[in-house]
Amino acid sequence: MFKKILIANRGEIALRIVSACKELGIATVAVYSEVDRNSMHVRFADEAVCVGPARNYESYLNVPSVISAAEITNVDAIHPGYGFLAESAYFAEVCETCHIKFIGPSPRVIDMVGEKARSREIMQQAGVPVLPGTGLLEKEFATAARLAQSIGYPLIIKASAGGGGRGMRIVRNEGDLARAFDSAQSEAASAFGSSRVYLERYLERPRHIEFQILADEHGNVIHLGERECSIQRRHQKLLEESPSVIMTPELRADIGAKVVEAIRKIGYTNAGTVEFLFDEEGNYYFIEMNTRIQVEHPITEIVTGFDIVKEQICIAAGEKRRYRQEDVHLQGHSLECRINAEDPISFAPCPGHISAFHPPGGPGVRVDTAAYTDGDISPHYDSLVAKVIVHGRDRAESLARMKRALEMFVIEGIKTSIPLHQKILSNPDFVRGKLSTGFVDDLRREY
Amino acid sequence: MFKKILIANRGEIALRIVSACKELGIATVAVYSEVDRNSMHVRFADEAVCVGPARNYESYLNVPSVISAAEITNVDAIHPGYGFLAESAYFAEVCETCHIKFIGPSPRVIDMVGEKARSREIMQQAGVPVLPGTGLLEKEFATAARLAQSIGYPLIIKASAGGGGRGMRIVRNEGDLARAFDSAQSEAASAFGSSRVYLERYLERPRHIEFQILADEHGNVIHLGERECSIQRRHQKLLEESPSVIMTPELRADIGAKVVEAIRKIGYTNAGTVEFLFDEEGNYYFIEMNTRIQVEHPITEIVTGFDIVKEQICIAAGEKRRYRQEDVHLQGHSLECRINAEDPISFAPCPGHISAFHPPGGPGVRVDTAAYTDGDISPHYDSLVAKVIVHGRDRAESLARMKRALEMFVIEGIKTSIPLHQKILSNPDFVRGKLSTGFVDDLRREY
Amino acid sequence: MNLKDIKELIEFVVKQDLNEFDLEQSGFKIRIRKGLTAPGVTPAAISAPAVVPASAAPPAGGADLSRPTAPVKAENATDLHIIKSPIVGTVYRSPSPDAEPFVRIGDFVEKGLVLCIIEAMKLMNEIESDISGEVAEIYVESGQPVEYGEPLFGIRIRS
Amino acid sequence: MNLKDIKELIEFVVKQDLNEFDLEQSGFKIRIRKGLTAPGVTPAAISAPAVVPASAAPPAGGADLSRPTAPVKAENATDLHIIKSPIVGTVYRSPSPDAEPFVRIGDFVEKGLVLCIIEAMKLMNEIESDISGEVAEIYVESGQPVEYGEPLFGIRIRS
Repeated sequence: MFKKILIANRGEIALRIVSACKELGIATVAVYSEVDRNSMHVRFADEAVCVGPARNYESYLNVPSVISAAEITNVDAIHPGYGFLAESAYFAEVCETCHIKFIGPSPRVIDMVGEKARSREIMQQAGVPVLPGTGLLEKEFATAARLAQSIGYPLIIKASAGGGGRGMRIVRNEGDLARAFDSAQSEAASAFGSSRVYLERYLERPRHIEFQILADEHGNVIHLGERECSIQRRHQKLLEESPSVIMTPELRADIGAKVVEAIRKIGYTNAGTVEFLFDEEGNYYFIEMNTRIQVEHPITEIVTGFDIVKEQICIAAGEKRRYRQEDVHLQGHSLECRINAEDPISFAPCPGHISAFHPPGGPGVRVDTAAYTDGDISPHYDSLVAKVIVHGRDRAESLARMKRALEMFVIEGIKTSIPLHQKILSNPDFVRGKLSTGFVDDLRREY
Repeated sequence: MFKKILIANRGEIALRIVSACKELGIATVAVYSEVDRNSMHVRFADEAVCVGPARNYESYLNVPSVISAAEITNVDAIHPGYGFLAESAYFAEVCETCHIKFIGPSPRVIDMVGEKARSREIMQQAGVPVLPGTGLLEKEFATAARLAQSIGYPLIIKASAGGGGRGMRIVRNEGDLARAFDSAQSEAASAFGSSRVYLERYLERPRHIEFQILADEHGNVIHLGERECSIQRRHQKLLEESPSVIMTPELRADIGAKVVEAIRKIGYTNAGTVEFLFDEEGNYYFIEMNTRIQVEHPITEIVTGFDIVKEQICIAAGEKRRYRQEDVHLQGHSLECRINAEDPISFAPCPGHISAFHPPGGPGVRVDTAAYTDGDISPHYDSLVAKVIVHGRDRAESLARMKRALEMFVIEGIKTSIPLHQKILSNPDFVRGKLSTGFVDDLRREY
Repeated sequence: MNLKDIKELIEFVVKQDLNEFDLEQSGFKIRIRKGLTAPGVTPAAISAPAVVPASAAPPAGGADLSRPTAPVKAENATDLHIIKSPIVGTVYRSPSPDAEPFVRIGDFVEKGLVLCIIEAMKLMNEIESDISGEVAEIYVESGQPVEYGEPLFGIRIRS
Repeated sequence: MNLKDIKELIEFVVKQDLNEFDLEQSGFKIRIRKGLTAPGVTPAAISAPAVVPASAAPPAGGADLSRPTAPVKAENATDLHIIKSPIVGTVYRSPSPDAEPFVRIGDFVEKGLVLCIIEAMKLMNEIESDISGEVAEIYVESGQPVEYGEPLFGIRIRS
């Protein structure tokens, strides 16, 4: 087992990793930017190294700085958390070169999985449906028109180098294809310097459901069931639950088995998440895979009893994990609310000084946070203040408990998304489990 | 179901009951003494009534005041918590007279169970061993000597009206009996005005283990397994765990069945606890029964998934509970540390102003507390600051998690028992599960 | 707001003899505190939970005792002797529903005179004046629930 | 608000005998406290976690960077220009183990002169003086790990 781990992250996930290390008896090194000097992860780590000024690329994204910090503190391994360097194959490779274990899959696997066409192919071979779509298209509109026919409408045109919605066009019928194809290509060209696009079936109001995977370095792969993450806003998840109301034990076992097969085949190791969209008829399609710990991992921990971060560390240390798929049982129901520092109406981030902070406690409530009374939510980083996670014997108890917990969460000095979360939890569609990625937009339209 | 409940208590248990009511959609009325005006239970209850000045018998123990508060706020029921009026048959009776449901057993049952000789008899009839002992003895030394023979040594002489160790004598052999009997009687006479004493087998280093019971008003009785509470100091529990390392599924089922039978027979309703001493050979003896929620109830909630306070309320409302004994499964292991405001060396209570308070979070950690930053631990009440409860897949994980949680608990401004708890958790005997009610005294002798 | 405005506002606040003044308005926030800011008052935050209003409306049907009663409007009336409720219960200002009230504002009361009745647990408790003076303020109505320590009457001591 | 305005405002607040005054306005924030505001100030507590010493001794073998380095003893030396480490790494004060150090206390250095080397990721980074002056303080030793922003040298500027 490792003797010392450097945590290349900040905020609640850094503190989460500190907790896991403490429980495993592993010493920790925190890294921090100048503005994070008074952070909880710095306070509770055994050592701490300042790696640069506030801006990400000068500190938390600064590979030489982070690696140097690891070298001068003599750590055995680095846990990247989520975001920052977590899915950088380059960083994983530098770690390898420096003989520091990167807690995650190998650089080769990160690279492979990050390439969308490749991961689609892998999943398809394992029998997992993917959204009907095309390969990359240059100027050949005739080909596009022909392929569009087989995909069906509505479809979406996406820039291959895309991001942030640019170069994207939703096309609802054949007549609109030509114009949309042209404009998407020219927008992509001007935004990313490449006009290459691809077409994909567009789902109107899908559910977003993902499977949690654990794979040790000895070929033992299991899944820990699903998380429903349909409550999103601008592709940012706000509230997650496990299990999903639409999942049956049979469907879970079926999807799980396919995912496990695919994962085993590519030699994937450590924790990972396979994301799907579900349409209203219950058809599901693989969309992408994340090669890191997810923000919403606690709900899976709650219903399965697995400590995923401790698993990541044990797996990276080369331990042979003894669990089998039969050992995984989902107990009750779990919900997570991501409390952000933001205006609950405009959604604008709202950093600032926290004058009072008192998280809820009592039965079935877990809070993951690095915030504290008299601390600050820095404008330099994301606006997550705390994750409130509850456990109930069923979804109804989970819901009542979450409402109670949010009511008893004292945060003063900054605005938070708690009112929005409360609105979601009281919404009749939400209570009935009628969810989709359009849910939050619909809710906003109502008020 | 009740519409509104008055909580006749303060501190963490009052807040615990507020939480349960919120989850059940029941309005709450807090009562408070003048010094508790700024308490958390007042803040989070829907209504609050000041019932008197700081001294207990003028406020929290003031039956007319509490009942009046219930009447002017029109509540349906009163939850007494633990301590204060929780085991007062008189108070339960006044509630009955005023048509307010007392959340606990009937006054008749509280009375019956509170009478030691009677509850011994009930348990014996159900096949539960009790400590060999005598009835009350006056001056008849000859009888005492004869009975002592059959009890065996060591034995303990206890004053019938006793308390605080006065009138108590441990007798290790026959030769010492006469003198001890005399001195115990005269001490009892001067301390309590009654020289009546009784003899009981004395266990040198027993374990204290208790069973949690739930009984609805329709004859459905189950037990929720045991709690090991051997880590005590002056009969005050400091640290509890469930399950106990010495319990086997067979023994649990056996004791549980007997306890359930006894409980059903006497028409006991609501939650209750049956306490046992276990000697080093594994023999066990009933000692007493508590007719209220226990401080340490959370560890049972954690391993069984039952919300005991919600159960109490549902049962008192007359609901027919549908669970059966087969539905109770213990999952993993739970530990609780009672963090008191006290000097960790001298154990002297140490009330005061809390300048910083930040409870630990993360996986498997629950904190029940009514303390907060800038709040006070009042010298008028007990010194409990917070209960830290952890859940692990096994005892080892539980232990590591508790150590981690205590390390990450920020309490400034007052001294707490955290250092003592940390010492206990690191003690090799504790780690091996070698516990007894003498554990803490032994530990103190060592340093 | 420029400096002049701010100074004018402060002067006004001070002249009005206010102890606290807070204003928040689209991007503007001002906070003025005067006098002996008792530690218990300032650190609003968690430190004074009672200050925070009940999150929900008081449940229907019940008495609204949701928050400790304010220390009575007549804070400037420092010469008033306040008779507080020694028990929790329901106030009756007259011996029976259609009888005249025991006292009215302006009445002169002798020490020992009954001011009202508080019913608690079906018992009627007579509340007597512990001082002689003029009834200057009456803080309660018949049928109203009161908690321990809640002000009932303000008696102006004849000088 | 310029300095003059601020001073005027403070004077005014004091004259009005206020104990607290807060103002926040589009990117501007002022907070004035008078007198023994002990209670509000004291609860450093969680507010400054870094102040709390590491609970355990620094793990053996590793560099003791457990707490951010103190702002340097020479705090009175306000005339010193502090050269801080621009990167994380290991300091070497001489070009090779048995060579003379680049600089010693008392040396006069020109702007641009190499003061030490910091090794990071197997690369040797020369740290140059960004000012001319006399080396008055040396805060690091050869082989010592440094974090970002850690003081390396104090240069006294010749006047």
